[in-house]
Amino acid sequence: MTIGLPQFLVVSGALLALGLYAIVTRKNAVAMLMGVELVLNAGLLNLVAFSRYGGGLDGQVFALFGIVLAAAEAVVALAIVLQVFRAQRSVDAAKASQLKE
Amino acid sequence: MVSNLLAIGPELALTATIVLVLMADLAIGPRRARRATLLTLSVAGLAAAAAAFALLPEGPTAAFGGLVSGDGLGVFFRGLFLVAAFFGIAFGALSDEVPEGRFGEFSALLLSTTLGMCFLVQAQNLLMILLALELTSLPSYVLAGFRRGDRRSSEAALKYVIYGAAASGLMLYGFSLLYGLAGTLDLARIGPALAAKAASGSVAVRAGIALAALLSLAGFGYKVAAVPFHQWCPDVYEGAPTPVTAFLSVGPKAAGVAALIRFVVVGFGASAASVPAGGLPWPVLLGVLAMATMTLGNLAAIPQDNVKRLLAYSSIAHAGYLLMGVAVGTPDAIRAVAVYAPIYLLMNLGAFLAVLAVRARTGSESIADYRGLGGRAPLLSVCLAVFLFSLTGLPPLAGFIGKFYLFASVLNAGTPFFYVVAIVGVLNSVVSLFYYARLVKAMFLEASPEAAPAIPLPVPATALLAVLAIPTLVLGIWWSPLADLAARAAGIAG
Amino acid sequence: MDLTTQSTLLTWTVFTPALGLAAILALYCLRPILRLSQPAMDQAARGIGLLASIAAMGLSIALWADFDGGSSSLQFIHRFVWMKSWNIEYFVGVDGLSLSMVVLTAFVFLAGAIASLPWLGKLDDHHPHFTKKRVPGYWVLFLLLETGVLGTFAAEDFFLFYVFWEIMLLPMYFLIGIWGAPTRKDPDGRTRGGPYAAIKFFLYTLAGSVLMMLALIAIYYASGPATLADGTQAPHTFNLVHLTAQAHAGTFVGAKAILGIPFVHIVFVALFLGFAIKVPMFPFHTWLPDAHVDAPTPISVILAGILLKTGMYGMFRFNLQIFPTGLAWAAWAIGVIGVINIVYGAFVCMAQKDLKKLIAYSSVSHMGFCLLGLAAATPQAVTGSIFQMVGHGIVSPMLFLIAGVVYDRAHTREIEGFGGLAHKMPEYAAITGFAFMASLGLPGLAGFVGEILVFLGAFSAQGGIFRILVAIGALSTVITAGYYLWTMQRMFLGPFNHRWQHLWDMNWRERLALYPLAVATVVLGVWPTPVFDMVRETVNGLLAALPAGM
Amino acid sequence: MHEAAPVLQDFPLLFLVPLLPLIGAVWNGLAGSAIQRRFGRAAIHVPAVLLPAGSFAISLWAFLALAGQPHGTALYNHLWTWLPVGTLQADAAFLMDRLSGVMALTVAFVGTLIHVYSIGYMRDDPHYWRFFSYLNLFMFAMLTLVLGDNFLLMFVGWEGVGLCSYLLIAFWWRDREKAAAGMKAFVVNRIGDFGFILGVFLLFWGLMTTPASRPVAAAHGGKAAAAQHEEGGAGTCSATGGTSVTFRCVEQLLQDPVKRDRLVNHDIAGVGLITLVCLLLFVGATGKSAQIPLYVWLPDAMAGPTPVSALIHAATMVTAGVYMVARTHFLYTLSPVAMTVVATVGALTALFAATIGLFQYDIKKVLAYSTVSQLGFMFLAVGVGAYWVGIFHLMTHAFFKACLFLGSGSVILGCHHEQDMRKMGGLRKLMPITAVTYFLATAAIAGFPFFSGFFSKDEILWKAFDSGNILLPGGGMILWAIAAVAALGTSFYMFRSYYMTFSGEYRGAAGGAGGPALQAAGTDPAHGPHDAHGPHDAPGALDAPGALDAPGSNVGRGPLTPPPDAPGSLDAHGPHDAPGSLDALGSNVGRGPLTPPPDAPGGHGHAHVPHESPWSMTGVLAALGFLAVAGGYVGLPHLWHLPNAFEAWMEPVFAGTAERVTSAGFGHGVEWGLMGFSIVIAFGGFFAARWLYKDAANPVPARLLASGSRLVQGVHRVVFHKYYVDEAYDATFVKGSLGLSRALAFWDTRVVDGLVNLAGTIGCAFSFLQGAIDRVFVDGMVELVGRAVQDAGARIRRIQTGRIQAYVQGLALGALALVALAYLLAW
Repeated sequence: MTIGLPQFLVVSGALLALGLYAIVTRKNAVAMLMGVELVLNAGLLNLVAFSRYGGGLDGQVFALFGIVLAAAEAVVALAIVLQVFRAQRSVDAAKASQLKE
Repeated sequence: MVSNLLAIGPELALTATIVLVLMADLAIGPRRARRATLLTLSVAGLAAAAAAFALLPEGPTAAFGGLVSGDGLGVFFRGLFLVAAFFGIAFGALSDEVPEGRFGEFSALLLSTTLGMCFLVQAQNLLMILLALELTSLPSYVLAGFRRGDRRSSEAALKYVIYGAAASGLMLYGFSLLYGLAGTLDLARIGPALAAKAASGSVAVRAGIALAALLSLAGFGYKVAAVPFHQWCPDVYEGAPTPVTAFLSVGPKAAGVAALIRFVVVGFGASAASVPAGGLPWPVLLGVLAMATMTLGNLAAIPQDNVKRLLAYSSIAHAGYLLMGVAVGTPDAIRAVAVYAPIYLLMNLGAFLAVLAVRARTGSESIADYRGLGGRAPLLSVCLAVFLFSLTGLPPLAGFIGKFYLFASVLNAGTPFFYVVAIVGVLNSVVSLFYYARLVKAMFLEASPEAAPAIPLPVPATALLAVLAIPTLVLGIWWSPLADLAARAAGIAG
Repeated sequence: MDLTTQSTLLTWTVFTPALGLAAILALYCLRPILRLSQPAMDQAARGIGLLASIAAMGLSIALWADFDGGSSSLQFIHRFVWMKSWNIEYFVGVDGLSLSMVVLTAFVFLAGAIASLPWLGKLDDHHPHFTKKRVPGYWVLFLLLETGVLGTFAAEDFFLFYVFWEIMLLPMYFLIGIWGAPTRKDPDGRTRGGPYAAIKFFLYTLAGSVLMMLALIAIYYASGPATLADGTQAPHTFNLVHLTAQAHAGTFVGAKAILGIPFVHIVFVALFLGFAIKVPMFPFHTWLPDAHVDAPTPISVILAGILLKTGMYGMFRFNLQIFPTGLAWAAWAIGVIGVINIVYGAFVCMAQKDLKKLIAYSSVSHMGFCLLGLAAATPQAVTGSIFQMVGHGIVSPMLFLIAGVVYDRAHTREIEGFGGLAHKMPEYAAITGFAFMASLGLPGLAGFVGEILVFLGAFSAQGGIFRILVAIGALSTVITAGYYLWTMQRMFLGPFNHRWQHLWDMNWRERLALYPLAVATVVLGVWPTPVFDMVRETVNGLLAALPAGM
Repeated sequence: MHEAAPVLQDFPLLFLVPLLPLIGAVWNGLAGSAIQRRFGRAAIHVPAVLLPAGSFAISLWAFLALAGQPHGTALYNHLWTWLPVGTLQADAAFLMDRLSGVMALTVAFVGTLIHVYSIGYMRDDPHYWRFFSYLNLFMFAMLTLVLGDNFLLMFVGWEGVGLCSYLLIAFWWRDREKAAAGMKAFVVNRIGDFGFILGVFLLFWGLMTTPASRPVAAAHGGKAAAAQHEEGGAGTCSATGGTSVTFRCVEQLLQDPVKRDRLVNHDIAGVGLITLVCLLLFVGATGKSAQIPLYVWLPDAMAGPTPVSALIHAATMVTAGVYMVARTHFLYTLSPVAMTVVATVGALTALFAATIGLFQYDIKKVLAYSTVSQLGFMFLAVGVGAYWVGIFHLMTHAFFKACLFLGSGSVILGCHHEQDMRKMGGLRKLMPITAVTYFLATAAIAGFPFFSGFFSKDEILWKAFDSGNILLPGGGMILWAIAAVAALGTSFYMFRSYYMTFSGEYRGAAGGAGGPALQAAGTDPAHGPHDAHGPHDAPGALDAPGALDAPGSNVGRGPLTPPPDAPGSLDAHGPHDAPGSLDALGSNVGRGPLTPPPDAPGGHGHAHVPHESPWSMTGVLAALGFLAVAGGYVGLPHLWHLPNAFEAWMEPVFAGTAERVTSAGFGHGVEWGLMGFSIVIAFGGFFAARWLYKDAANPVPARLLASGSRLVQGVHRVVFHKYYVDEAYDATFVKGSLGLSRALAFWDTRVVDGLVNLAGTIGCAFSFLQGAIDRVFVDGMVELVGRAVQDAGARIRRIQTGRIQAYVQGLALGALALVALAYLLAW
């Protein structure tokens, strides 16, 4: 069967689900960031797919900007993870739970 | 071309200031008064940005091909953000949590957040919204973790970054679906397109629209800290340095609300008065969201004994009140939100300033250490009492006027559902008295523990306190200038 | 009717205490410069406070002097536009009802001020008497409270009324909280004391007043067009005079039924509940005993003497004046609850062990008469209700001052603990006997006139139910006599309880606070005509609008 | 014939009659103790006696002026409008017509005499000034009641005398019993007033709602009074049907036939309006004049000083009820039912009180029950419509009852405050004047021919017998029979008290402890310890014949008095200050008028032998004794074809309703027969008492009691304990109301304290989750609401686990929930 818009949507939906699953289950902060990346890419994939099948180049432009944004976010996130590591000698997000009720 | 540049004059000034501050930070050696010069530089930049307002082209002109709309709502909130930035930086200068050496970074980051907020408020295009949201969020992640050595600050930053990234990821996914369905990124044209699709489309399409709209709501919800998306707020507010918390509770929250207004009203043309486009019952949805946010914020604040956490929940509650106005969506309601936002800014910043001063002297944030403050720091405690009672919404203080506008617009919305919202809102202000009065009780009605030190206020802090307290009192009695300003905010480019 | 500004005397009366307050604050801020010592500052604060109260009293007497009893329209009007965006005006005016309350307020606040002066007699100083604790703060809040109350009675613009109504809350919270009794555990382990009572009072009243805010907004949007002070035309209005005219003409433009219930009924109930909490009406009265037990004496005096009347005044001004049809619809219900107030309060008094709680519940019982009078809505009943407000406003301060006298000496108000006090404190026993007689409605004293008129008026009200209500209500005269005399018996008569050997009789400060009230009680009881002349036209005006059925 | 409205003759000085004693009361009240300390007793009692005397003089002058006027005139004095509200018009105005003239004269005269008597009686009491202040205050209140022009002013006097009786009964407030008696009197009076005021409301409502058919001609007497805003001057009844509450205006309105019929047959719950009004007013009368069922306070009122008992509880206050019924005769005659009720209650009370009087040993108790009984006679008189006879008996009774009480007072003073007749005897020799006057008064009350009591009481019996208004089967005759038996009882117990006190040897303290065999069968073991009675032993201690009277029982306790907390012996009155100490008067500087004093010091240090009282007391006794005899000649029976001045004097007042009072039409023969019969009754009682009690050693009474069967024993005990009415009231009303109030107070603090509290609605949702219903009753809703809100907060806090994964989970779930909500809402 030919690859059409629905297939792309399914893949991006899967990506989204995987990304969220990764964030929710992985204890390691870096792994969670990877999950975030997956979620972002799902969105971008969608955009490109709609642009391709829906006509208009806006989607493509949006995707480009999206990629840059994802990168910027990754940088900042990793810097913070570094800082957390330096503060508590581990990147385990579960251990970073001093702030609670 | 020139008119486009002029349209974003203030933003340009801000950008220039950021660059200058960074370069000055490098240029100034360790010995000279780093903090003072950088402070004056930043304030000068803000002043320049404020001056740039005068150059704005008349009337609501969309610049950069519809990316940015210079309408009344945008102008009003941009002015508000400049004020918020000024106080944020001033608090940073005062607080000991921002070391002398890194004050440059602090103000640069803060100004860039302000830049992001200014764009967020005007963004008329999905892409622009996402960009502005990210520009607002990223520097604030770093600001949240500003105290490098402290575990709690870095933990706050970590939570903030992961939660923020996830939320904006969802929003991006929502936007992509919206783009898919509507075929355009421009908010103004999305509404009609969706309406057409919803009218003709099958149930699946309508479900798609709902999914798209609600997922994009996640982004705004996270920024405003509305109920399902609020869980990051208490931890980050407690962990972050107090000046940052103060700024976060005022600046980005207001930007989120303004952006939500534009997204819902312009994007979906939804307001209590008109039939919602795209079949989404926005007023009821946002109404439920508002009620949930208010109730959770007020109830959770009661058992708190850490003042910053208490103010965190209180700011969630106030986000609920603002959402009530957004839910109604009529020009009256938007004007009410525009009136409430600055008053909320004054009260909240005032409260945080007091917390800052007490923390600077006693190093603690627990209510127990506020016992007998009335005796030890009379001026500070009286001002804090004024802010707290204004937050509750008691006349003759400004808080009452804000709430009065909001409830008036909600009651005037006409549909019976909003009477329920009004009653829940009113009951919430009564419950809010529970915890605000607990703090006041600690300060005035209980004796101070023996070893409690007196808390003298440094002169600049007293000045700032006065700058915040006096309008809270005056606006309670004579608020017509604010009302006129806010009236312009209601003029949204349709 | 033209509502142009006639004179600013009323504004001066309302804001004289505010001037005093500003003077104290200024003095407090200039303290370091003027190098004032703490006692000197306290003395100055007391002086200014007393002076402001006396000035307010003088001005209210001046108001009364040239008040024309013949006309039922507003007098001493002072009106200008305050907030153009919401068509809010600063509009103050006085008719018979408001004037009687303004004069009563000034008089009781003067008595309260005198009772707040430091103790002249022998006092053990190891725990400071409330008159010596944070004195400038006390007087600032005291005067703020007075301005709030005077403003509430004088305001003729709904928004202004609401602002003054809420201004009363803040000072009361601090006055009860800071200068009230320290926090303690009562026998059931529940926390009681000044702070508890203060927050309970604040919560109850705030809950009521937020309901009123919703009603305020609903009425504003329902009101029709009206002209502002500066002549401009406004789509809606807060002006009470215009609102009344529009309500009576039935031209509430936006008045739409909500969920099927007619607009008038909903707004009537919302306003009524807001005021009922303050009266206090039966189910919402439980804050009063706690507030009274833990408040300092002068604050109890003001709370019982004046603040309860703001609730009733609100009912007359809003429920009766603007929504007579609402009153006609709810009259029998208010009447029934009024009688419950009377009889329930009287019975609960019988079982009280604490003297102040007994007087508090007796206030609940006496305010029930006002409710019954309002519900009956005949000339005698309404005049009787207003007179009962004035009469009770004189007698209950006396009772609380009396409770204060014994508490300051013996530090307990346990009725059973005393016995044969008349032996050591004969003059005190005499004035207490007099106050008890006035309160139980002995003819010839102020308490009797209000009661008799309310009963007479209610007896001839429309509807058979009122006659039954009066019969039940009149029963309370017996129960009231019962618990007052039984208290007199247990505290003052019988063999002397030697535990109180150290007590001493009344001193000049207490006499100065109590005797003017006693004289007023006798004068009002024997010669009540001045009050009747003052309110006669207003009552006729209020009742003229009642639908024929009432 | 229709009596035109009374012509109002202005008499400017009339207001002085009540005002003078008021001045005395205020003067002595405020400055009394200082004056007494500096200028001695004379400075107190001189003004205190002169002022009532002055008011007596003025009322006499007014009385004579009234006599000079034509029949229908009344003296009127308008002071100021008291309650001008809407249609209601109540003025502070005094009116003296012939009825209130007689009353005012009696009150003022007897009052002044008793003031003189009190000088001697209260000589040793440190609170001399306070006593006279209260006595003057009482005179003011009684004169206001009598001269009051309208119902409301009369009510002021009505409650004023109730207040004064409270103050004077509890004059020696140091003793808990006496204070309790005072409270009992006031509260029971208050119950009566409750009925009275309801009657006034009903009348006022009746008049207001039934419009007058034709404008009533307002009679304008010569009027100099300032014309009030009400047209036609202050005194007139406004013609516009405006309801003035004055007696004469109501009488005038009732003369309009249309209005009268509408009022009579205007039924409320099946009872005619007028009947209901009369019955309610009568409830007030029973409260004030101590008739069944509200008489319980009068015997306990004997706790007050004897002059008080004489003035208030014999001569004046208790007759207020009779005066009220006479004053509102135009109402009562309209309702035969009401008249029957009044007459029947009067007769029954007469008999009931007489039976109790038979067995009392305390001399004042005997006189108290005799008063209740005589009042019963007066109500019988007014009940059958013979109003002037009721007032006549009221006047004669005032004379001889005052004489009896004052005689008993002098006896008590002589025997060092001994009130138990068993400890007296033989006083005829030791106190001759008291004895003679006491005998004269006893003869008068018993109804000896040619004494005042005979004329008035016999006339009552005749009028009762001959009355046609009574709806009972057999009409007046039944009432006559009851009254006759009561009269017999009266004569018996009065002479019993005379002989036990005055004949035989002195059995007082000097006569040795334990008293002679005359005592009732069971010697009273519990009696011994009480004997150490100080001057004012509790009344309970005296009438304790058998072991019944467990120490500390609440015999003689009023309905509202809680049982004394000292369970031990009848509280031995705490330490008396030694008589000598007369604690320095200085300690009570600046005493207020109502201050009860430290206890009056003990008896005076005379030798134990009783002696005659000083002239100030015996002089008064002589005067009253003379009046007890001569008083009756004012109202000689028609039978003797002699002019009856009293009836002629009162006739115009009651003319308006005269024709409705019918007689059964018995001839003169029957009247002679009845008169003879009542003489027989009088002498019968006299000889029986003389036989039983003249010789103290006569064993017959003791043997009668001992030998009698258990039935007689039982009857004796029941009657002796006043049919246990006090205890019954105590158990039902007092315990009932106290129990109810405690239950309501508990309910108030526990449940209502937040049940309806507005904030409660917020917390409710959460509270029910934790099954908190049971906690509602532990500490009330407010605490529950407070905690519910806090619990809710705590719950919500717990979702802040601190772990970021949980947060993002919340984020995702939240978003999905919103989508679901949107989907749900949209479609």
